[in-house]
Amino acid sequence: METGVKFTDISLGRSKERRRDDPNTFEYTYKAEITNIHRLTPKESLYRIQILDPEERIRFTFSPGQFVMLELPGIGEAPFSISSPPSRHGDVELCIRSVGNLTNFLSKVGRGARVGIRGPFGTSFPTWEMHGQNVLLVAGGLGLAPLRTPIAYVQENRSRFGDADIVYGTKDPSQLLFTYQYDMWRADDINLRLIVEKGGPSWDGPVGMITTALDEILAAKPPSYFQKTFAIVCGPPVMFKFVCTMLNEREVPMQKMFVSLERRMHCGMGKCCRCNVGSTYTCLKGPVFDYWTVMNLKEAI
Amino acid sequence: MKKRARRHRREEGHGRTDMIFRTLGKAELPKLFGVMAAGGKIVAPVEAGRDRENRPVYVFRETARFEEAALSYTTTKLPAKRYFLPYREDLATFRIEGDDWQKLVDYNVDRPRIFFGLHPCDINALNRLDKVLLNGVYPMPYYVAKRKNMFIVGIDCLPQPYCFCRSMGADTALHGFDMFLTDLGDDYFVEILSDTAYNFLRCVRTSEPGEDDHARYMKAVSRKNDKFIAHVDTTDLTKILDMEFQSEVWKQWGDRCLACGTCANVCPTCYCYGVEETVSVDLGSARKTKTLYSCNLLDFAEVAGGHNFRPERHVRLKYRYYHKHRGFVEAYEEPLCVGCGRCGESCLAGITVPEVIASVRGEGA
Amino acid sequence: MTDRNAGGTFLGVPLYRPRTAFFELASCEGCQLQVLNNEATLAPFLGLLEIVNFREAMTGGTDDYEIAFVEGSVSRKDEEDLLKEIRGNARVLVALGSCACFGGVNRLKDRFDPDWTRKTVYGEAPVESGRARPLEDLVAVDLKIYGCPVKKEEVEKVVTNIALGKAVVSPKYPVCMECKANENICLFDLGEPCLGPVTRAGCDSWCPNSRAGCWGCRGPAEDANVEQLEKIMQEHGFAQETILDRLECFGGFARFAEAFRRRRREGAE
Amino acid sequence: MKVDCRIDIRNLTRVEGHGNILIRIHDGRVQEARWEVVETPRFFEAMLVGKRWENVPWICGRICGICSVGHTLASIRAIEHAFGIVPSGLTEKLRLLLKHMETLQSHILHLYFLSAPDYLAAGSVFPLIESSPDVVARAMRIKQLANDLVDSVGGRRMHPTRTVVGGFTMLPEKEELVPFRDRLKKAVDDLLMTAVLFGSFAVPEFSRETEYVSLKGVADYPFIGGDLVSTDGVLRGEDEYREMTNEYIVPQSTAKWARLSRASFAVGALARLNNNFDLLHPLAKEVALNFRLRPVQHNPFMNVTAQLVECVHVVMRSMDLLEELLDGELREARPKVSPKAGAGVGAVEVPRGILYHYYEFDDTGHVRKCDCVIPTGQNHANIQHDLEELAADCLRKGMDDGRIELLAQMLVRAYDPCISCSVH
Ligand SMILES: Cc1cc2nc3c(=O)[nH]c(=O)nc-3n(C[C@H](O)[C@H](O)[C@H](O)COP(=O)(O)OP(=O)(O)OC[C@H]3O[C@@H](n4cnc5c(N)ncnc54)[C@H](O)[C@@H]3O)c2cc1C
Ligand code: SF4
Ligand code: SF4
Ligand code: SF4
Repeated sequence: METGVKFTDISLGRSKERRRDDPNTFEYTYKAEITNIHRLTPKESLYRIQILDPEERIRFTFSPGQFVMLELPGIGEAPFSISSPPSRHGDVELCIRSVGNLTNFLSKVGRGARVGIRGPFGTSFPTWEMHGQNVLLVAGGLGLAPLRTPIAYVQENRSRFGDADIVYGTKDPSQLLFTYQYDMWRADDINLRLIVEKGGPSWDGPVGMITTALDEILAAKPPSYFQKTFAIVCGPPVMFKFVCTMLNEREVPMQKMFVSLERRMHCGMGKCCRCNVGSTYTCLKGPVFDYWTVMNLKEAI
Repeated sequence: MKKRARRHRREEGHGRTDMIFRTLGKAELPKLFGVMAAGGKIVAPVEAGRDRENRPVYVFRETARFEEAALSYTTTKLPAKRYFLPYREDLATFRIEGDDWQKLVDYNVDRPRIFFGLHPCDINALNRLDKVLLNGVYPMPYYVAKRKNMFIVGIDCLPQPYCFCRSMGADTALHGFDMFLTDLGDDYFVEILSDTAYNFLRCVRTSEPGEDDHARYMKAVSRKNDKFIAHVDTTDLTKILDMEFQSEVWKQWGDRCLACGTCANVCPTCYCYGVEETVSVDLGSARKTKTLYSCNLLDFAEVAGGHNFRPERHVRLKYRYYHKHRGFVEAYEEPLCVGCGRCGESCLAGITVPEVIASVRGEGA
Repeated sequence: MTDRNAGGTFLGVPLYRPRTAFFELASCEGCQLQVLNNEATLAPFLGLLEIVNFREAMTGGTDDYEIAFVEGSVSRKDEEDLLKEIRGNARVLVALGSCACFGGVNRLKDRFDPDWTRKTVYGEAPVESGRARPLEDLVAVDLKIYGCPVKKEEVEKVVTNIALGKAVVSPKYPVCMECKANENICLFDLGEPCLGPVTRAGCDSWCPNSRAGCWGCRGPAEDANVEQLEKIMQEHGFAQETILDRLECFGGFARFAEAFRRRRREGAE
Repeated sequence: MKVDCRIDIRNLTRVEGHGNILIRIHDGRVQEARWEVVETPRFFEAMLVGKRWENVPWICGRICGICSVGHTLASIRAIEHAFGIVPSGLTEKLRLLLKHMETLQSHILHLYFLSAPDYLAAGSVFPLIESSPDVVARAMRIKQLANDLVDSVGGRRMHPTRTVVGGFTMLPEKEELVPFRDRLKKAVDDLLMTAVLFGSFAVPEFSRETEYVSLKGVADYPFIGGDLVSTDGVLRGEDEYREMTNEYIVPQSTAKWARLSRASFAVGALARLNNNFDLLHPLAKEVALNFRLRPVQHNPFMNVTAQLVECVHVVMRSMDLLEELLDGELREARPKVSPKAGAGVGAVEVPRGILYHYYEFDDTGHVRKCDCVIPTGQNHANIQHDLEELAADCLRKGMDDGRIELLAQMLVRAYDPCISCSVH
């Protein structure tokens, strides 16, 4: 008769197939390489990151709006929205602003640097539900980064959408991101409206708050536009409030308005609780929320 | 009581799932302990010292001596947390090799441990943690590995003035243990949930409980029920918490709170954490360390650039109640609180769950 | 000086290996000693810095440095001048230890009239002495390493982070957090006073680990609820004097200690 | 013959605290040889007035970072004398063990980090890390042993947390102490190797008749408490320390000076050894004799050698102490302290010599008067006189400026002065 307590080993071996409920996925990091760095502004760069293992690269898929955890050993790990089209597998672009440990260090690494990525995590924009509808994308500052994915989707599937409008505002012209892409977007019949809070000598566009630009766009739309429109809003918390209120007043359905929330995160998998809003995990139930949900979240905006 | 015991099946584990009952003479217990000690490391409640009023201070600690196990203990100051949710734990280590690196993951468990004498609240705490950390889409392997290597001997207890486990539905443990002992005077009434437990018991003398044992058991249980002093009214609590989100009472509690994090650290169900990565002084290795955190701490929700989503004490304190008594209830139909009363006992500012909730309900603290 | 890390990189990013100087003003020089006190890691630690000035440990020194670690409080004119000179030379000025950060125990003498203080120790001899002041009373301080003494592990982390370009931050939460993680029996349960609930963590609850209450050498945690702790200490039966003793011991809580004295004075009237 | 020479060293390096050396030789005469102490006073003796007894060891330990253990113990001893508390045998053993480890760590720091570079023609120990890694590793090993043991017994290596009036807040676990057996054994080998290294150094030949003051050992080489003795034959009780120190103020120093039978006297390792040679552990004695070090030795440079001898002694004695601790029970109740009016002295031999703390308390245990006499303070006058003599000696021998400058520095360093501590 045996009377000992047996050891239970939970590691499931070296299976290549990783399910989310396989506990060994928890700290599983795809080893990846920074294949290119494109400096957008003094503070923001676009990093192209490719998973090294070709098989893993094929398996890595994501939806617009999702994020990955990017890690540099000993430096830190943090969440970043994927900023590239979902049609590319295992090869993501992240637009990153230098603000802290990891992001500052990233601004110093070069092409070829080895990083780790986990994910993708979180909810996404329901792009396929948006077919046949108008899309209105409102971005403030760095908020354009996550929107670049749905923009690419619209570009790739332009015929499936009605009006496509982007309203994008920053503090000043030097902070505008992805300026080199604006012509291409316009060429794909996407209406891009830029506005800056403070102009400069080289700026001849409009100056003001993003709500001003949005107001102008909305004023030009027929009443039938609003019910048939999906809106995605991304940017600093103060912006949400005003923009969402405006859209709400024009009766854009609450379930068709999406925001992407940003909170502190340490795991991305609903464990560390740092991202909770009220008691909802931003990493699991978000970062993409519809406006109805956000309204019902205590302390969301 | 009897009915629920027969009906429930063990959710986790292997072997037998039906509950088997035995009685065990008290004189046999040291022997059982000895048999177990021979089969693994035992963690038991132990007296660590005396407080200023000469009351014993209990802790969970490894011991191989039966005499050291204080089985009629009240409540330990700290839960057995370090054995399933260590305060500090490396999630990964890295070897730095030139410009490249290797990530090494270890779940930090090498052998099973026998927990001898957990109270129902602490067993329920594990069951509730299981919902987040073991089940669901992203199991937390560091926890899972430790949890799966816990052999648990539960033991009944007498409610202390600060215990409100009954209000939290945590006064009895239905599953999540291997064996449970209830004091019947000269004997223990033993519930057996695993074959391992069953095998251990075969090394000592036990007997089939008779009708009078059942009667004694039920008397013991009702004696316990009469002893509760602290209560929390949970009727409609999730809604009330929502309605009272802006209530002034939160401010009053916030003024008292020291934002010290003690409540979360002594709580058997608080699992929030922070992660920090550090590089060794010789730059040859790095580690990713998880540290249990507390939502009451100033920078819990602070992000890079300095924006803090909860800069005020009362807002953070409120959040702790929201997570435990609203969000978790909505997700899992029970609160993330087992009513052990530890946080209230340890809080220097005297902030206790029954008082806070009563005040939110407008019942004046 | 070892040149081990000269030109070194971490994950391809060049390390910052600053020319470093150590200075001491009025202090016990313990914090400087602590810097050398971790024998196991001393060699790699020294490899992260290029030490060009460290009077206590080396001969020869220069004004050409980037980082200056300054220990001690300032109370004399010549110290004031030296400090300003250091500030002028250094890109980064680090206050090392409680004396530099808060004035330290040296401040306790300022409870008295300076004339009385001088006479008590030196009689009629002409000895100059002003109030004991923290560095930041006189010059801008870029970084503070708290503690009396500083914790070597923390100094190592600071220096490693400087080399890597990572931010240097101290915990914002109080010592209780670490004390609980170390599973100590709370001093209040043992009937001993403790400033752990309001003192900035980072020492890994050094004193409570030894069953000795915290004296607040690291100064207040951010968002420290000192008033509440004062109430709690009174409820636990500690004399007002006990609370004051701890608040004023290392200078970090000077603001609170002064308020406490004021309240006590007003209460007495 | 040396005609003109001017040495002006501001802020002497590789010593604790701030001091200046000034030597002026003109027309073949030593016009001036001065040891100046410019350190800022912190006024510990004033700041303690009015403080309750509980604060005192905690604050007084901060007089010095290097010998914080010694200050804390002297302070505790003075308070215990004032209140009439007698510590238990276990407490005394643990305190002595702490003391030994402080002596070891401080002496090793001085031998290898501060003193050796002079003999190896290096500016500091740092280049030696690369050039003689095994020597540095040996120094580190011994120092770390001493520091780790202080951590285990005192709570931390600097400003100990567990030492309080009456005893200890907490005692180490036996399991924690066991590994020190082997480490102490290893340290003996390391010290014998150290002796070989220092045996290869040419100690400057210089000698000046001096009175040496220390504790007087009875059964063992003395470290904590007991009578006070001098090589000139003065013998006093611990509480008569004032008659042994006779402090006075001089303009060239913010530290007070001291004197006894002559114009100055010396304290420290050499003084202890000169007064208690027969009480050294046999192995330590053997090492001393190998260096031809026997009482009464009047060469101040030999203080460094005496430190080395003491290292051997404290390690050997610590091995005995450790065995005694492991044999007995490591448990004791912390006595309740009831303050009362009175005065007490605590005399402790710290690495640099004999240290006295004296307090007067009122009946509620508040300090009415405080006096601390620091070893380096007692040495300053002697350093001054040595320096004068050394300058004259160098002049006679016709040394060049560089050599005089080096010897002057080495002389001061040989005392291992703790200047900020002496000013306090
Ligand atoms: C869903 C999501 C998507 C994001 N997408 C982008 C993006 O596309 N581009 C971009 O530049 N930034 C993005 N951020 C913000 C980005 O995560 C922070 O700027 C980043 O964490 C800063 O890390 P750090 O180490 O440089 O800063 P530190 O201040 O050194 O932060 C230390 C740690 O705190 C946590 N933390 C601090 N701030 C944040 C924060 N704002 N959000 C989450 N965790 C934080 C992280 O775990 C981080 O590693 C996103 C955040 C979230 C939650
Ligand atoms: S509620 Fe109490 S224990 Fe919790 S953080 Fe506040 S003061 Fe500390
Ligand atoms: S001992 Fe001090 S630091 Fe530790 S929990 Fe108690 S009050 Fe906090
Ligand atoms: S516990 Fe308090 S007094 Fe002790 S080291 Fe830490 S901060 Fe300083």
